[in-house]
Amino acid sequence: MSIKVYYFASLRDTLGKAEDNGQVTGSQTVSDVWQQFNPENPRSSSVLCAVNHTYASMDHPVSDGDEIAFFPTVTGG
Amino acid sequence: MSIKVYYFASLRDTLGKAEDNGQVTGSQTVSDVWQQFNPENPRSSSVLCAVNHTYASMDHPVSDGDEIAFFPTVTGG
Amino acid sequence: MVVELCPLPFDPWQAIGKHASNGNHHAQSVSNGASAVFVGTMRDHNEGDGVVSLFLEHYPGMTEKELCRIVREAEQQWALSDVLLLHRTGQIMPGEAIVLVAVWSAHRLESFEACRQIMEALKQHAPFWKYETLMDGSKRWVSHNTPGFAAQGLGAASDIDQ
Amino acid sequence: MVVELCPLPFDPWQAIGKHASNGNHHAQSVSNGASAVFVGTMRDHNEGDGVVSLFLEHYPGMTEKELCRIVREAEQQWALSDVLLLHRTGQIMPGEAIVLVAVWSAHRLESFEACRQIMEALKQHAPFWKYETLMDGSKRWVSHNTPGFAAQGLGAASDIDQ
Repeated sequence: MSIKVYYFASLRDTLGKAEDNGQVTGSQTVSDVWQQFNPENPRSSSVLCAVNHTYASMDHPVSDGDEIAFFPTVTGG
Repeated sequence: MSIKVYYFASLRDTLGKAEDNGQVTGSQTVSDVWQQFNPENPRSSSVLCAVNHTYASMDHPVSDGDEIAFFPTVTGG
Repeated sequence: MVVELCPLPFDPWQAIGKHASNGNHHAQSVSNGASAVFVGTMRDHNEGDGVVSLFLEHYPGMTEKELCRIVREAEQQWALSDVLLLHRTGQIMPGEAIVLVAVWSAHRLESFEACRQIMEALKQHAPFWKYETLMDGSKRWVSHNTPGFAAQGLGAASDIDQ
Repeated sequence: MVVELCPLPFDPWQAIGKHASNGNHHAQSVSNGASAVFVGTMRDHNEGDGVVSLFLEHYPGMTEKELCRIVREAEQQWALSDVLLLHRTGQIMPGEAIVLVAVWSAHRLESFEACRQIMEALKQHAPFWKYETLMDGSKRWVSHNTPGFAAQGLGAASDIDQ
């Protein structure tokens, strides 16, 4: 399965990258995706995630073509 | 003691007058003033009153030169 | 703080913009992060009847004093940097603004709370009386305002709806 | 309902006036008796430091979707006739408007409640991130928003202030 992963704001600065493109296999969750692309950076509990522009929990299953985003606490308004 | 009494809105229509000017004697309250000028119109419990442009209770004492106002529930805004 | 009775129609959004861009007003300060506004306008319906126009009576002298007292009370309770309060008097047509309350503060909590508090106090205490002309030509005094809080909410509806 | 991201500065009061006088918008209807507005502007201070400018990052695609969801949620809960929501993106200077929420309804209860609800939901959920440039030239990400309700109040502060 092919997916796109985006990182925003301070998380992008911390990881030193804005996105990942890659293949995932089997019945993976969003949490697994983080693990796969960031094996040396344990995910902080405050990190939020969205799948296809909608908030999702970390155990949300990933499907082919999904756009996954990780980002810190939002501070708009 | 000389006082001025004003009536507003529906109360003015009901009483058929906008004001009273007159003399009151002794240690009278706002309630006594109503009684004196409107002996045939018992005061509804919803009538509000102000003395010198400030809300007052019906047992507020009246002083020489006071401006007293009686009016119905307010409906501004 | 600016409190004004307006015998003529006013554009509420222009009035706020003008106030906020006036260097003499605290509303203009860059230390303000928040502004909450309420604008009440004349509806063409009330209690099921079509309303053609409204006459807004007030008590000259007391009305201004009471409005200032209400704003001062909010300023004592909340950290506000500025308040603009405009209220129409006289003959009003549907769609025209009746009341404008604009509050500025550093953070949003204070603006939200103070704006609503001022509006509810104004509805309950400011000496104004609405006299409606209905579609059929008849006229009537409005007897009470609609409640500002839900009945199951902050428990204030029964006080306001008297 | 109009929801827009604005890459350039906007005048909030002009924007509301323009929206409200446009015959295509429900805001213009004479059956509206109430309008509640919140405007958030950039302050020149945050957490004790002077702030020179702000960069507001967002997530194109998701931010618009989330803002629309928040407004729709309020429309489902309250009887509203119209909502205008504008939010800046990009480089922002002190005094410039960041967010505008304007709500129209027949009575004031709905406008007050919905305007505040939209603002709190936006602060908690809309994907925006503030990046400040301070007086000494240093830059930092803002880590959290200030609470929208008093701690002893509606019990929401602890959720919001995370």
